[in-house]
Amino acid sequence: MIKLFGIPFKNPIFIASGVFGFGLDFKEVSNKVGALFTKGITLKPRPGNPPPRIVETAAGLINWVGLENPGVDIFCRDILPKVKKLKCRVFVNVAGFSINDFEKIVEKLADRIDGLEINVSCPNVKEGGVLFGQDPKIAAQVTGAVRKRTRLPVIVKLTPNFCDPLLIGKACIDAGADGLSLINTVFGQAYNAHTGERIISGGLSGPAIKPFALFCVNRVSVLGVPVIGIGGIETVADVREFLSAGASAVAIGSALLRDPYLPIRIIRELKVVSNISKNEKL
Amino acid sequence: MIKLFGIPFKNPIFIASGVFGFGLDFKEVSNKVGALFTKGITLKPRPGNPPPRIVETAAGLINWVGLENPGVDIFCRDILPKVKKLKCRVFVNVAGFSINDFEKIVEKLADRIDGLEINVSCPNVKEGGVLFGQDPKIAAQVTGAVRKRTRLPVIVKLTPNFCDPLLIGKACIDAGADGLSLINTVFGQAYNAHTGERIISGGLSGPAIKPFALFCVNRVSVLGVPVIGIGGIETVADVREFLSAGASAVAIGSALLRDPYLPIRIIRELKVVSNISKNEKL
Amino acid sequence: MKPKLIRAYITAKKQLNPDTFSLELKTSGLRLQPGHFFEIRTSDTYDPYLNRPISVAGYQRSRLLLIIRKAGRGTTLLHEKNTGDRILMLGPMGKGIIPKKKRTLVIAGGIGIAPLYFLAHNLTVGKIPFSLIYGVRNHGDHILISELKRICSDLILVCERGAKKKVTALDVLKNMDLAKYDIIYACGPKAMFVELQRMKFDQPIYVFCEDFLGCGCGICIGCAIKIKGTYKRICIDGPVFNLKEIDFNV
Amino acid sequence: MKPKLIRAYITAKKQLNPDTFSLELKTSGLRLQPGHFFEIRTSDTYDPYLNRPISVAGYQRSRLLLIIRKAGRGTTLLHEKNTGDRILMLGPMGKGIIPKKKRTLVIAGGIGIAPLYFLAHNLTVGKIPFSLIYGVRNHGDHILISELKRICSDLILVCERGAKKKVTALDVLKNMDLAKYDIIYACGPKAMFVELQRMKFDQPIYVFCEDFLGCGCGICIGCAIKIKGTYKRICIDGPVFNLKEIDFNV
Ligand SMILES: Cc1cc2nc3c(=O)[nH]c(=O)nc-3n(C[C@H](O)[C@H](O)[C@H](O)COP(=O)(O)OP(=O)(O)OC[C@H]3O[C@@H](n4cnc5c(N)ncnc54)[C@H](O)[C@@H]3O)c2cc1C
Ligand SMILES: Cc1cc2nc3c(=O)[nH]c(=O)nc-3n(C[C@H](O)[C@H](O)[C@H](O)COP(=O)(O)OP(=O)(O)OC[C@H]3O[C@@H](n4cnc5c(N)ncnc54)[C@H](O)[C@@H]3O)c2cc1C
Ligand SMILES: Cc1cc2nc3c(=O)[nH]c(=O)nc-3n(C[C@H](O)[C@H](O)[C@H](O)COP(=O)(O)O)c2cc1C
Ligand SMILES: Cc1cc2nc3c(=O)[nH]c(=O)nc-3n(C[C@H](O)[C@H](O)[C@H](O)COP(=O)(O)O)c2cc1C
Ligand code: FES
Ligand code: FES
Repeated sequence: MIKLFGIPFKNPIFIASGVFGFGLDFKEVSNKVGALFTKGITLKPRPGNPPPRIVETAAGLINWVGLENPGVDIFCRDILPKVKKLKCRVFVNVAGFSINDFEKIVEKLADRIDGLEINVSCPNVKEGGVLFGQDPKIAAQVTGAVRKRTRLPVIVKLTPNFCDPLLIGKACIDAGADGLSLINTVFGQAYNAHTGERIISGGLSGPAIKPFALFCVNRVSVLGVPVIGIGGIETVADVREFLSAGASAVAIGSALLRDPYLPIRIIRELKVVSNISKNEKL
Repeated sequence: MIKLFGIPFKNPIFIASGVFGFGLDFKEVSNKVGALFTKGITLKPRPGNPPPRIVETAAGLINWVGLENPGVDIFCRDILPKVKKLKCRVFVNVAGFSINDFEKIVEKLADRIDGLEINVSCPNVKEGGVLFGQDPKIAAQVTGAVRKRTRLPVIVKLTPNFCDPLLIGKACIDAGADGLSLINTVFGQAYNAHTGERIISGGLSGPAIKPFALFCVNRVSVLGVPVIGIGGIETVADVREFLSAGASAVAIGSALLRDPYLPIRIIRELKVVSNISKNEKL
Repeated sequence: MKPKLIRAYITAKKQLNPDTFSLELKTSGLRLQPGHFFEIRTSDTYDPYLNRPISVAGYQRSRLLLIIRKAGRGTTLLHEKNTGDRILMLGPMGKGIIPKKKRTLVIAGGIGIAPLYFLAHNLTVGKIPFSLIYGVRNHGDHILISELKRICSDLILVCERGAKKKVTALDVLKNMDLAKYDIIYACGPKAMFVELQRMKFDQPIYVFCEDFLGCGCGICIGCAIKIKGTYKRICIDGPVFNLKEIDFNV
Repeated sequence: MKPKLIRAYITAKKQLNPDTFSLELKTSGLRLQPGHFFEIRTSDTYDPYLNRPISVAGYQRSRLLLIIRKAGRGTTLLHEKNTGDRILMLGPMGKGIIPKKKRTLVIAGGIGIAPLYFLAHNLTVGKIPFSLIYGVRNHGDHILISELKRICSDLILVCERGAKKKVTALDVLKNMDLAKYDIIYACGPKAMFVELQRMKFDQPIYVFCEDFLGCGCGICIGCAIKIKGTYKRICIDGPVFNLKEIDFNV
């Protein structure tokens, strides 16, 4: 058990946004983790981007899903009742294209969930997205606007792309964020070596980015709020690296594409390991 | 044969800075490439950082060599005469900790080489280094100062860390840069999963960063100067991806640690491939 | 059936043509239909990173048959495995189909034969008469010919190159009396699907789609295909779709 | 000798103890001494990314002997290779040593035996008398005992745990008359080197350093070791160094 933002979590193993839908396909997994971060929710429904949406790279992948989601209204009506039955904390990943979007989504969600993850870091949409997260002023404005409209814990999800997470993170905390999560995906492209055409331009994730994620997590860990470490986590050793770097908890992302049951195994192993180290201390 | 900055190069396969020393250990390789970028040269000799300096990561490595080099004077006296005998273009990678450093190094090198690569992007030194490359004003100042003191081609090597290469690149071109090379290594850390100690904090390179490098190269390719693409190149297919993204030439880095003879094979395969495509066009 | 993490031993490996091989894996207790596939881990390392989707080509007495073409890095690593090696996989995934009792035409292009081999088997078991047109690129590429002959009374083997009669599966189709069939199943390269779509058949035609997947189990939304104007997921909503409803010009 | 890219077939593989095995590779035309090592590619993929340095443990009639301990991912992948498989490697790397005609003491800790097995062989061929202290952690860890007995008239096997007499190689050393020896060679974990350094021997002591390398051939400056106050490269200036000159407190 750990306590963050004044509320208890079963364990520090969370599921990152966008790689597990709404946690309903593998409920036995969702029920075991400390928290689930939902797929990004926008104000209006979004069809997402045309294929190809995923391209594999060395020890990772680039995705360009484009925030496909049913929009906040359908989410609240059809999905939220099911999500609420999950035996884990649920944080909704909120993705807006204007400050107004963020405000409206947050108001509609009200306090029916455990917390909010403010996504100012999605690289796969034309408007808003990562641009909001690259400018400390705008990131702070978004955070402030959300803060005014909710008493729930507010986590801001930071981008590592072309801006310093320390600066952005500090601005968001000053504007009322309770915690930070990072990293969102890293800008990445792939080309067809034969035709020269671009195959994809999107966000890079997976073990490839783990060292960069550790760097970023460590950098913002001085800010004094809980940090959720994300990026290339696949093993208990990876979890421990992130905790060493200063994270209070971690979220598993791409690894779920390789194995949706992975969190169960990590949680089990982590318990064994920490029992062992407790006994060793006796 | 390709022509960049008004001078001819045997081929567009270069060797990146810092992974091949001064090209003297494997002369048969240096003699085959279009250009060699030397290990970073500083004004004073530098002993480099204590070990561990290299840690492997998924599809890459983190290095923290810390610009170990004999300094510009010993370089000019003992090494340059040998380097000049290589049958490839030689660009010296210039690493300063102040604008004054850059000026002095460039003056001492004079025009005994084919060009300069201004390193404002080394993540592994405390002072200067990457900080110079994260601020468009300082990067432009450095470039301008160098520009005044040399008629050689000036390439600025950009960092992808916490700043937009497009902004920095533009500022450097306005200040007189003839070309850009990117990316230098990405911030990265690794921790000991058992003890929690940090093993290394340095620069990430290798195939892991290729998608990010392609993104950055593509981004600056609109600026209208030759771009040297760097990051995770291991195969002819990788070379073609970078050329597709907008690079005029590429430089091979970490791959040389796995196989110092790699450039020879790539150059040979590239010739075969381009002969085939020429014939196909007939 | 919900996908599970399965560790299965290779009980047999056969080379079927220069770049296609089959693996037989021991794994019990599954209920499998044509269309089902498994996501196979090709390496213990992170490179290749993602699993590779491979169709169920047969399942009998706890023996799962996979037919695999060496297409790139992952399938080449699979090809290096041997009898006795253990394979990690997730599945079954996708929606299986139960063939209708209708006069059936099956069209296979190249490795598209893999899921259709299972379909052909089930048609035979269900005593549903069917014709199979099976086209390949080069002479010698046809696989499992004697097995196919045994289960299919009307087998048409065609070859694009290197054979005496150079024809494609679609050439054959154009010269056939299609009124004989009530339903068509096809699997092959995308170009073949596009061509089939242009031919505007009267009867329903179902295609087994093979694209690059992320997770294979619906969680990443990475496998979009436009069906009647909205994106569906190949892995969960398919991989078998009504060809007439697919919009390839996305 | 300049390192070359070598593709060599495995001609034999032996399990020596639960986590140590040997590979014999066919590769001709090399001139090798103790201290030389090869950088072995453990996978065709990018994970693991770097080659792994492995010492020459023997070389006779175009047969290269490597003795490898499963230490992590790379060596585990090497362990999965079999006779007949081809291995890609770069080498020889490092500076080989030609043993001096002096009364010699050799100290091996654990897998440190690998390069010292070659040294012992060369001492025997050169008719140089020597003693070998060979310490391991657990009972049963000793490898190549009969071969060592054959070439070494004074072999002292010690074991830290699980044996009746629990001693380390260094315990043995402390109770020995070291005046009998003019020169010492050692290879083992870093902790052993640090301890040996504290013992301040009169005679020169050369150690085979094993650290994590980048390239193995001098180009990356990634393998720094402080020798008499300045950084040297383990791979090019070593891997054998005079222990008295090493500064471990970097
Ligand atoms: C539901 C489903 C079922 C399937 N069933 C089967 C089956 O039963 N049998 C079967 O053999 N296959 C089947 N497939 C296809 C199979 O999954 C793919 O062939 C396999 O994933 C390829 O993996 P690979 O690692 O071998 O190839 P990859 O290395 O991923 O390469 C695949 C292709 O892409 C090309 N490529 C990759 N990167 C680039 C680049 N940058 N530029 C240009 N070209 C590039 C390669 O040259 C190659 O042609 C199925 C697919 C799906 C979706
Ligand atoms: C010149 C030279 C000669 C050598 N000769 C031999 C020889 O003849 N035989 C031989 O067996 N070895 C030899 N070695 C050592 C050998 O190179 C290493 O054992 C090998 O490189 C290990 O590779 P690996 O991939 O198996 O292990 P790795 O996976 O690289 O792991 C190595 C160790 O580091 C630990 N580790 C890795 N990452 C972390 C982390 N994040 N946190 C905590 N711990 C971590 C692992 O648990 C493991 O104990 C030699 C080394 C040198 C430099
Ligand atoms: C397919 C896919 C979809 C994603 N969708 C979202 C999203 O909707 N909102 C979000 O904040 N992050 C999204 N992410 C980013 C992840 O939550 C995570 O920050 C990132 O992938 C790095 O972690 P990883 O390396 O473990 O995947 C997505 C990632 C992937 C791979
Ligand atoms: C060991 C090592 C040392 C390096 N030293 C330098 C250097 O001195 N100057 C510099 O500009 N870049 C240096 N680099 C960065 C490379 O030139 C290159 O930009 C980077 O490694 C990305 O390319 P890669 O992925 O092909 O390695 C170094 C990289 C490595 C791995
Ligand atoms: S491949 Fe992930 S949803 Fe279909
Ligand atoms: S390992 Fe690269 S210089 Fe020694």
